Parts: sequence; structure tokens; C-alpha cells
Amino acid sequence: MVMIVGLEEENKEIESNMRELARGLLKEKKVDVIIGYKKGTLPMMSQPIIIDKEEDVDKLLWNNTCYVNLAKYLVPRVAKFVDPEKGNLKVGVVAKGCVGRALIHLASENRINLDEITIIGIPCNGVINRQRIEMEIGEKEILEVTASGNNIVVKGKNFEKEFPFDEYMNELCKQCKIRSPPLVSKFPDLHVGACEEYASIVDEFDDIAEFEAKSPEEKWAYIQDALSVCTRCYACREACPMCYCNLCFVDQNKPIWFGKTTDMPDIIVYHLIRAMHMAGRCVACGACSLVCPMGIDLNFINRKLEKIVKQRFDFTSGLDPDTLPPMTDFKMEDAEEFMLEED
Amino acid sequence: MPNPYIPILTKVKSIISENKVNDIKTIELQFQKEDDYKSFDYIPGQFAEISIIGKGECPIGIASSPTEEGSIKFTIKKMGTVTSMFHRSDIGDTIGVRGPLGNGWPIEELKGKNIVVIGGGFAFSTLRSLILYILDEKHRKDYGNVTVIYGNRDSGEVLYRDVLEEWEKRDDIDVVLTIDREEEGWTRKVGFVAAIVKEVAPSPDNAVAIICGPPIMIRTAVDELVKIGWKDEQILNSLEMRMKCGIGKCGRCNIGSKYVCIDGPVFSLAELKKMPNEY
Amino acid sequence: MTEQAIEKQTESEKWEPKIIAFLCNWCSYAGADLAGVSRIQYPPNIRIVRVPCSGRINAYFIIKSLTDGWDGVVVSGCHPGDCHYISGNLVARRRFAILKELLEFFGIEPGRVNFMWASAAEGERFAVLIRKATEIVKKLGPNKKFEKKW
Amino acid sequence: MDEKLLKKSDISKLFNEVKDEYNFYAPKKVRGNISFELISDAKEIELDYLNSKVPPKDVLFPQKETIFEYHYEGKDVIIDERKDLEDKLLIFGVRPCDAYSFKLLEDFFAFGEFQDDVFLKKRENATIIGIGCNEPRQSCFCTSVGGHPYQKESTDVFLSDLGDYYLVETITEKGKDLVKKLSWLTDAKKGDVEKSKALAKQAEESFTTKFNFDLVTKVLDENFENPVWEEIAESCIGCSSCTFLCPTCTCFDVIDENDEYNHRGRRIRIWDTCQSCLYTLETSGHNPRPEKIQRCRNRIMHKFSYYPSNYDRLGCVGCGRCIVACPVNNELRLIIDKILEIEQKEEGEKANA
Repeated sequence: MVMIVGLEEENKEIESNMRELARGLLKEKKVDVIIGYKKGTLPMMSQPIIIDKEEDVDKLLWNNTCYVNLAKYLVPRVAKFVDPEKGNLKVGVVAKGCVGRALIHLASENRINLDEITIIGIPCNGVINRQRIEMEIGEKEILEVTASGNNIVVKGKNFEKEFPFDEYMNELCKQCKIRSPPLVSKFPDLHVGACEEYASIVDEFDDIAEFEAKSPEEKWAYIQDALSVCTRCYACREACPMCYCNLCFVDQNKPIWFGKTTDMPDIIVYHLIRAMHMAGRCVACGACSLVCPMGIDLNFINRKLEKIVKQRFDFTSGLDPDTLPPMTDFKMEDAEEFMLEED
Repeated sequence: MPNPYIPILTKVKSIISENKVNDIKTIELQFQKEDDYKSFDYIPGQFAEISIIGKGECPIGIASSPTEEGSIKFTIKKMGTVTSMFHRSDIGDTIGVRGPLGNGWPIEELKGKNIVVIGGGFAFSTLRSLILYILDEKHRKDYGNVTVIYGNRDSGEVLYRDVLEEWEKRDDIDVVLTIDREEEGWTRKVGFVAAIVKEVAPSPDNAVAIICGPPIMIRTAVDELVKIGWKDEQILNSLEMRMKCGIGKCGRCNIGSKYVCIDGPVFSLAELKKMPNEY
Repeated sequence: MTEQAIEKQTESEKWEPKIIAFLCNWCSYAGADLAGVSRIQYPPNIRIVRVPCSGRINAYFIIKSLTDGWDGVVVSGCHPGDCHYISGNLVARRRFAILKELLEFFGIEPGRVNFMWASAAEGERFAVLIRKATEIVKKLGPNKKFEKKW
Repeated sequence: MDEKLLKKSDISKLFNEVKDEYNFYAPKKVRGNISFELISDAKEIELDYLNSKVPPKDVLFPQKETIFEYHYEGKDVIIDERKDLEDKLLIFGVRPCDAYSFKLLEDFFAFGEFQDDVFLKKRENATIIGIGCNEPRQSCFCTSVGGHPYQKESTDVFLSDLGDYYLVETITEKGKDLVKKLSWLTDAKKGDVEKSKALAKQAEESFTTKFNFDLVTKVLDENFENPVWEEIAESCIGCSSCTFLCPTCTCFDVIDENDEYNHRGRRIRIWDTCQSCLYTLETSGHNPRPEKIQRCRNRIMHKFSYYPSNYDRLGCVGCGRCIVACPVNNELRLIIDKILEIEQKEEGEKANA
């Protein structure tokens, strides 16, 4: 059982453990490079960093701002992960639960080879919902963000405000049941640090029940409102570890399927089809929402996808590299209650 | 100043299928107003943005020469969405033209010089324009010897057969046609363009080489020219790039600080060597 | 109907939906054909697009139909187990299930998109289901959600 | 005295007076973000803001803009030009960096043989009310690119925030016309002008981010091929937040939108970005900038090397939006630092030799 301690102490402990693990891995040459996070230049920001030397280990950082899903850098592999002579290098990935899930799921789609990866598991306690805090602070500049107990303390010129972390966590983190990377027993070399075995995940999906109960018109109005500020920059797509297509459907131009403008129908179609492609693949990292420059919260769509997949196909993504993802698989007895039938 | 994005409307006057595979067509466009044609004052090597209204726009080199009065021609290969639509168009259809755009071949600087034209495949269109311009009665005396080396994959791909045959009969132009592989009934040269360049060995004295074709052909042909003493300044190239506006505003066709659409598409090899290798 | 009766019809009653139907080549298209040759009446609102298999049907097809202004979409394939390509319709079924739920989640009336199975021998069933789908779409009214502003 | 005073509580009065003549754009809060929107009620105007999320460029150069419309008559196509370009616009509350970006855009679109009529006409008909920055952010660096938190370039009327009221300065004829209409504005006292000057000075001194861009340009010109670009592009995920929120990015794509049922359509332009792989992809499949590294490099080179060599000024106004927007924090300050390191290394080598 984890003792209830303040956020900061907890993060510090994880951070020092992580550094030790990383140091050990590099020293014993178990990995060639490690990808992790380093301190960002802005409050509530962290930057991905790739290190290959022992002395750089102390640059690694862990706190509640590490929201980028590092699995993104493995598909396709960034240049630093490939040696011109040796070929693919062995990569250590600082992985919270969702990064671990992403890696395992990508392995199930044959995108990465788990033999070439070491998961440095980290028991994550959620990441800050940066945009929500920024919006609530409003038009004041945030200069410093610290943790005190279980509160996030935001400081700026002439103001200081505390936010309870439980409330101002990313929406998906609030529902997260897989905080440490899932254990894949077939690959004993895969894990260092905190990894856990997960039996079936139990999830009630209460959080979206309210939305689901709305009428079509209310839903449509809500979606329109939520997506109205979308600028189609595709940051959500680019940050998503599962979006690795060479040519995304919105970019296809032979033929052009969907409009590229910021007219409402075009925006909705983009998000709808992207959601379609995420079914059974989303690993609930929330990166799509956290990178959105306009602060659109796409998490409720991801939750719905999780729910559909869980209830229909009893599947949770990223737990086992050997299970076929549901959308590439089928069963004769799949439910078909939605089919039109004679009365 | 009128809106530069608004095309002039023209009608398709004739359509000629250029090759056996039928994926290259030459479309002749007729301006609807005399003023429109007069304002379309172009030189060989320039291009225009032609569009099927409602389908899109694409930049195509002008294949006709300003000396062929009355209409303009474009040779279009069926490649993407818009070019496929061109292939479906019929005589009498409305087509928008925006242009002329780009710098074109430097016809003034070429005066008094011997000209070696090296072309490959369907990139021959602006070269056709240039040669027709030079061979015109009014201009022929301004230029020196003209040598044309034109290579193709096979005999079915040779464009502009009618004018080529005419040129072969003339004595003020040397035409060397080649295809990659031997073929029954082909009486001209056989071999890659670079090999023919080596064989013909045009002299670099007071001469300019004008090259247009697929990248691999350009590279090998240029190598051969350099070997026999040609200088970078004497070799001219016409570049291709993805373009949208054609007037230096949409941004995508830059190579370093130069825009292909307004500073090009014609660059000398010496200029290209100064630019970053992003083309 | 007398002229007066026609006049009495309201706008919405007069309105007939336009429905695009994607039918698989081996079962449903043949089923539609059978309905035709057997002279079984079904509403003339559908326009048929023949596809090799219901597994060929991408979510794009359906969404694009909606954005292009069709009032409804019908997708029909072979019954599970009867697929000419063994399992095309089974893979498609999962896809349709997700799409159906997502459309509903996004607030697009679920009745706009209808999926059904109809074999080559089921001309009668085909006609009945198409009639049913047409009624559903008619009740929903014109598809205005994806209309662009001009 | 030329300077006037405008009470903050009188903004609605100002709005009501000019709304019939102008399309009035002002900062407005939309779903938590400030952006410049067409205002229909003075209550919507947000006065207390640092800067908008999406730059006011999108008033004059919207993300999606019709170039022309067309309709069919049989086989013939009739082109209908836009008529709304003559509408008078008023953009209220533009920060000096963004106002300066209008100057950049104007010069860019007017550059060369072809003038972008669609933009220039709108610019001509736009009156811009600028507002000085009293509290520059950490990420702001306009002073490094030749700007200033109280720079008045390309504004028509300039406001200084003096607490409850604004000091109103008229800069151009257009501004004079506007202020003339607001006869109820009170005259400013000498003290107010002094106060504005003091605020300007204070703001200028509070900048924490400073660059030497002359040096950056010089280093960039010489280092197109340098391993540092790989390092810079490393953590970039290729989203285009930086370019979409940039007030000086002008790249666009041209698309035809068809309404076949009604036999009409329009040719539109929409923002495009050099960070997208499709941007330079040719039909043949060849892509001159296929990798992230080339695209990252193109963005930086364009702003700090190509722009100076083509237009003799930097293609950046120092608003700092790209710094804040980068989701992986691979921000401009770090990039510039890395570029300048090249120079330092070279100098170090020289010293050693």
C-alpha cells in the first residue's frame, strides 16, 4: 500500500528511483539510450529528452507535468534510436502506465519489437490538466507552479492560487486504473521499476453516463460548442502514439474525402473519424487533449471508445502484446442488436 | 489591380492524345476575349495555373510558343486529381487560366549563342515552346546553331511527332531522337540521354544547354556535359515544385530564400548550387 | 389521391428522403435484384452502390454520404457465416457497431445509418427492411447537420 | 492637446457610436481563450487580457477565406468576385507586436510583381486601435526583433492603459477621422502623457527574454547543414501549433469547394503549414522536405534567415505565442540558444587554435 504523502515527496521519491534505475541500465549497457522527461522552460511543462550518457541521468525529471506520451518517439523511431551501423538500438523508456500500455499495444500491432525496449516503469499519480488551470487563472501570467501537500500552488505577479490536484488532474487520469505499466511476463527483460500485473480491469464508466443520457440535439450542440475553437492544427493527431499512418485520412487527396476547412461539419467529421480509428487502440494517455493549443478536451470521446470496446469486446488496450486488437479481429457471436430486423 | 487569383476563362479548342498509353494529352485553349489573349503575354518556359473551376488548380508549363498566335497549349499528364479531370474534359469546356507565371527561358540572354536542348519524356513541353520560338522566321537569325537531344522510354512516348518530323527536315536545326531500348521500326538512336549527349558531345563554346526532364536524366546528362568542359553557368534547368498560388504568396515552393514560382522555374546550375538542397 | 388531399399534405409529408444503399455484390445486391424480378415493391428512395463485400465499406463511405447531403445510409451484406470472402462481414460488423455508437454519441440520429443482412434468396426481406429504413429516415426528416453555410 | 482620454466604462459608448460604420472586432473570450471576434454587443469585449491566443491576423487573413465564388449556367462558368472587401473594419485592442505583424503581412502580400488584392484591400479598409503592453510576459521578446511594448507602428489609434482610463493618441489620418467622431472624449493632461511614457519605460525594462537576432541570422545563413538541426527537430512531434498561432505565418492552401446540387461553389484558401508532410509533397511522390528535420529547419530559417534576405527584416514580431504553444516545450528560446551555441563553439575553436 502506498503511504499517503504529499505530491512533491512522492514525485521526488519516484524521481530518484528512476534516476538510479536509469543510471544502472546505462552503466551495465543494458540499454543504449533512454528517453525520458526533463524540466521545461515554462511552468507546468516538461520536455522529452534522449540521453545516452550516465552523467546526463540527473537531467531526467518526474513530476505531474510529464504528459507527453513517449511511445510517440518510437513509431517511427527518431534518428537517435537508430545506429547507422548497429541498426536499432535498445531503448529505455521512462514509462508511466499509459506509455507502457502504448508500447505494448504498438507491439500487438507489430509496430515495435518489445525485445528492443526496456520499460522503466513508474507508478504515475496523474498529470495536471494544464489548460484547465490556465483558463481558470485567466488573463494573468503564471510564473511558478509548485506542489504543497495534495494541492497545486500557482503563483504569479500579485496572485497565488491553490488547486486541489484530485480535481485539476487530466480527466482521463481521474479514471485511470492502470497507473504503472502492465507486466508482460513473456518478456522478463522488459521491465525495471514499478510494473504491475493486471487481471481484468473493472470500470463502470460513470463519468460519461451523464453525457450519454442527453438527447441527440443536446449532444450535437455540446459537441459543436466544444469543437468550435478547433483550428485543425492536428496537434492531437501528432501527439497520439497510435496515430502513425504515413498518410492520414484527412490528408488523402486522391480522392479528397473530407473538407479541410474549419467549418463546423468538417471539424466534426475529422474528430469523428479520428475517434473511429482510435477504437480499441486508445491507451487513455490524454495527450491529445493536453497538447491542444486551444484547450479542447477530447477525453470524453476517448472514454466512450473505451466503454464501447470494453462492453462489446471485453478488451482493454495495451495489456497484452499477443491479443489481437478488437478491430482486426472478430467473433461469430459478436452482438448485432443494432442490425435492422424484420418486426 | 485585379484580384490575382481570378483566372481568365477559356474554352477547350482541341485535344490531342500524345502517346500510345493515352495518359498525355495536349489541350489547346481559346481565349474568349481578344483582350484576354493580348494580356496573356508570355515567353517560352513560363507556366500558368490552369484550373477546372470546381475541381482545382495546377501549374503547367506552356507548351505553345508565343509565335503560334490565337491560342495556347498545355501538355498534361494524368497524375493527380486535377490533371485527371483535364483528361476528362471535352471540346467547349470552360477552363480557367492564370498567368503567365515564372521567369521562363532567358530568351534575351540566349541571343547570339548556340543552343543545346536536352529533354526527356513529357518534360519536353516548354522546350517545344522554346524551339518553336527560335525557329520562327522573326527570331531565327538571332540565335546560333540549335541542337535538340530528346529521349524517351519507347517510341510510343514521343511527343509532338508532327513538329519533330518537320524539324528533322529542316537544315537549321539538328534533331537527335533516342529511345531507351531497341524497337522494331525505330531508325533513330537508341540509348539513354546521357549516352547520346556523350556521343553527340556538343561544344561548350559560346553555347547554352537547356535541360528539362526527370531528375535522374538531368543528373546524368549534366555530368556528361561537365566532363566535356561545360560550365555551371552555361547549364539551365527548369524545376518543378508543389505550388498553389504561383505568385509567391502561398509559401510552399521555396528553396532557401528563392521561390520557384517567381524566381524560377528556370535556374542555372550555378544558381542551384548556391541554394540549399531541398528540391 | 384527389388534388385537395395532395394539397392538404404538409411539407414534411411530401418530403421524400434520399437514401444511399451500399450492397454487397454476392448477397444483398442479388437480393435486391430478386426483389425486382419478383415484382416486390419497395420504396424508390434508395440509390444503390454495389460493393464487393460489406467488409469493403469504410466508415468514410458512410460519413461522406452524410456530409454530401444524403438523408440516410443503408448498408447491407451477407448473413454472418455466408460471406463470399469467409469473414468480411464479421470484421465489418464490429466496425459498424463502433460507428453506430459513435454517431449516436456525437448526437447524429442513429436512424440515419442502418445496417442489415439480406441474402440472395431474401428478396422479400430486402424489400421489407428497405421499407423500414425509409420510414425511419423519413421520420427523422432532412439531414441538415452536415450542411455547410453558404 | 491632441491626446484624449477614454474611460474604460465608456467602451460601450465607443462601440455603439462606430458599430454601424465599421465591422467591430475586439478581444472576446471564447471557451476560455481570448480571440479577436466580430462583436455584436459591447459586453462581449474583454479589456483585461495579456494577448489573444489566436493572433488578430485572422481578422484580415482568416483561416478560411473565399477568394472568389462561381456558379454554373449550363456549361458556362460565371465567376463572382467578392464584394465585401470594401467593408470598413475596426480592430480594437491590438497589442503592438500583433500590430507590427500587420505591417509585415502587408509588405509580404504587396511584395513583388503580384499583389494579393484580397488581403490588401481589407488591410486598407481596416482601422487599428493598438494598445500598449504594461506587463510583458516572460515569453515576450518584441524588443529583440525591433519592436517595443509601446510601439505604435501600423496602428491608427494607440491606447495606453492608465488604470481606469486609456490615453488615446491618434497616429494616422484614419485614426484622426475615427477620433473626430468621438467628440465626447476628454482632453488628456500633461500628467497622463508622462504617465504613459513612464509605463512604456517600465514595460521595456521588464523584459526577461532577449536575443541578438543579427547574430542568429548570420549563424543561420552559414549553417544550413549542421548537426544541430537534428537536435532541434528531435523532440518536435510535428504538430503545427507554432505556425497556426503565429501572427506572421502566411502560408495557405487553395481548394475548391463545390455545392453541386445548387450549381455553385467557391475557391477558398485555408491556412497551411510548413510542418505538415503534405505541404511540399508533389504529385509524383517526391517530397523535397520529407522529414521533421527539414520542416523544423524551414520554419526557423524562413523567419530568421530567408525573411531578412528577401524583405530586409525579421519574419518574427516577438509575441512569444510559439513559445507557449509548443506541446513538447521545444520552444524558440531553446532553439535559438542551440543555434547560437554553434557560433560559440566556432569561436572557442578559433581561440584554441
